[in-house]
Amino acid sequence: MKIGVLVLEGPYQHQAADSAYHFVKAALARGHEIVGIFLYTDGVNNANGYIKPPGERNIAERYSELASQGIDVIACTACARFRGFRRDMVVENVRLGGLGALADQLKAADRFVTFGD
Amino acid sequence: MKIGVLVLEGPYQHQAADSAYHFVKAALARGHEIVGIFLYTDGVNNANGYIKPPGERNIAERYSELASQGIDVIACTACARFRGFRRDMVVENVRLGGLGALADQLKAADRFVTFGD
Amino acid sequence: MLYTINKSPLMFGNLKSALRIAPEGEPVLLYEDGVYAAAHGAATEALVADALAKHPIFALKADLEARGITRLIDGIRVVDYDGFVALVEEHPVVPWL
Amino acid sequence: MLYTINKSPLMFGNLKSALRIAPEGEPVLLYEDGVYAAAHGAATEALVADALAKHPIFALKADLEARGITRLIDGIRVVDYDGFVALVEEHPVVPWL
Amino acid sequence: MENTVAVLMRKAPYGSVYTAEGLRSILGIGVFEIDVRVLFVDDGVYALVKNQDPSVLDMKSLGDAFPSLPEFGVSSFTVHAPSLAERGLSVEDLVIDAELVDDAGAAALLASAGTVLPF
Amino acid sequence: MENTVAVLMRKAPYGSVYTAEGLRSILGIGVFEIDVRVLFVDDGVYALVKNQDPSVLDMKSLGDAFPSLPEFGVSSFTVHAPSLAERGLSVEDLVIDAELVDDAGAAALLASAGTVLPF
Repeated sequence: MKIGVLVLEGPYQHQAADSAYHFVKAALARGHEIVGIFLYTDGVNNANGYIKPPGERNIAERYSELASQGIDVIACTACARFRGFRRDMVVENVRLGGLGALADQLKAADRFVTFGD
Repeated sequence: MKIGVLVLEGPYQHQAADSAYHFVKAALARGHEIVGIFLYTDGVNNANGYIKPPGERNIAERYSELASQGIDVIACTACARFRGFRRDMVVENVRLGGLGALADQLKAADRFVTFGD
Repeated sequence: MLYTINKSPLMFGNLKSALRIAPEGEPVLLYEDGVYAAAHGAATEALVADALAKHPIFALKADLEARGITRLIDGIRVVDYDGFVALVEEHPVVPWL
Repeated sequence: MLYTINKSPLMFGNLKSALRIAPEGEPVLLYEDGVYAAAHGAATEALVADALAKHPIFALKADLEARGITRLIDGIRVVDYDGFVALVEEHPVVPWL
Repeated sequence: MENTVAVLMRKAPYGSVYTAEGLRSILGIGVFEIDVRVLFVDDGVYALVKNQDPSVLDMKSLGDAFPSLPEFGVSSFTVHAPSLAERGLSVEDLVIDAELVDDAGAAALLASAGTVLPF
Repeated sequence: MENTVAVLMRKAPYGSVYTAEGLRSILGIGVFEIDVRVLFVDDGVYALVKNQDPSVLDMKSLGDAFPSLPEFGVSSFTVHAPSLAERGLSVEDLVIDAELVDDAGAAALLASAGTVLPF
């Protein structure tokens, strides 16, 4: 099945980014195609390549890892501007994109799951 | 009176950073001394100097403006590391600091007010 | 102590929980989404009316205006940010986030 | 439709609100702090027991274990992330955030 | 795929960004050949209340934005009537003409869209 | 100033960062000559439940951390008894020996500290 995922919260403050990651891993393990992960509102901060959590899971690396497997992980451009998240800070394999990218994921997906607060 | 302020949420996602700003402005107008504003957990993101909200209030500029008036505005060092918020991104007049700085503000304040979610 | 509430009373237990603990006579400030508790006609009106018999209850003007709340429960006192600070001068704050 | 709940039932109205709208027979998944609704002995147990007569209710294993919830209300079905995905295969999702 | 999306608005405006981003997403995806149906439940109905004026907070009124959505091709607005009644509100208090539904009607709208975007 | 701070823990662990940061702030300010008293109310009591194991989520157990706080000079733990009872829990279910208080006792603790740090 084709599954789309939306993340509305940033790293560490809420569990949403963790839950979405574990869900995506399980979906891949079951043979599904992830048509995209859209990082929206504070969710864009999950793609911050400067995240350096001492002794804890690195959430940005996890999204980068998913993106490296061919999943289109997109952080909302406008939200990024509001949050001081610049293009040069985006973790490897993730890109910025507009709501048109979210629309594409919504259209391509058989199932769409949102993680937030 | 000496008043300390803690902010637990980042810019735009929640109203906390706005409420804290308006509260501090009103406290200054009534002649109070703000012993410090401590930006904790996602609150550190309010001091991101790269915030560029098209056509909206700039929350980072507001905290920079308060700091330029002599208020010690401090963003939590450890929280910043978890959120990919680097020293070179900190808006003018704001600095990073540890929980010792929060302890100092708690000790110095006659009143302490927390804004969060 | 000034108990401050910033959550809507219909979806969050914050107001009810704070009112259970705040001793009689202690002031309560509604701000941010907490000001919906000051609105006339909501299902939480009885809870707030009961609380008004025990506590002075204030609601922040800027947050009421933002949300278009024009009809308030009788007895709610409207304060601006200056009044918020005045309350903090008189009382240490218990933020019931 | 799979109604998903990630908020604790004692401080948030999310579970109650979702149960009001979810038609009989539709599955409900408790995850994140939503799994506290699956705990035996909480004040919301009657609400959940009533709901179990109308809905299959699932709780996410990882979130139960994280929170030390060991005694579950009879009838709650525990699923891991693989089971979460299996539910999503069968039903479009209504995230009741 | 039918390309129909239900945007589910359940949160109060201004206290958090969700209402504003829900609104922006309605516009943002609505222009990309998606049939957007907006459902207001719980505190989400507060987004539609008249006389919102957040100018003193230096924010823009969300209430002003909804009546202009039909110009952008989005004109399906549905309000969960019990949520409205619990808040002491009626359709006269709202900035748009919305269709009222009961619990079953809300569930049916979500099921018919198939894809739900929650704010 | 008496340098007494009440840390008010009202939120559930793991779903959000507040419990973890409340814990870190207890340690972080406790070493700076502040008398920290920790009060658990509402979902905050869940922070103290035994057998927490978030390893499958790659998180650290918060329940394991509280018993070690006395080593760092923080030993005032108070639980709001009605919050515990509503959750079907008793003191035997908790990782530390905490003092139980009723509504008035919780209010008195907050008032005696004068400064409240909420998580």
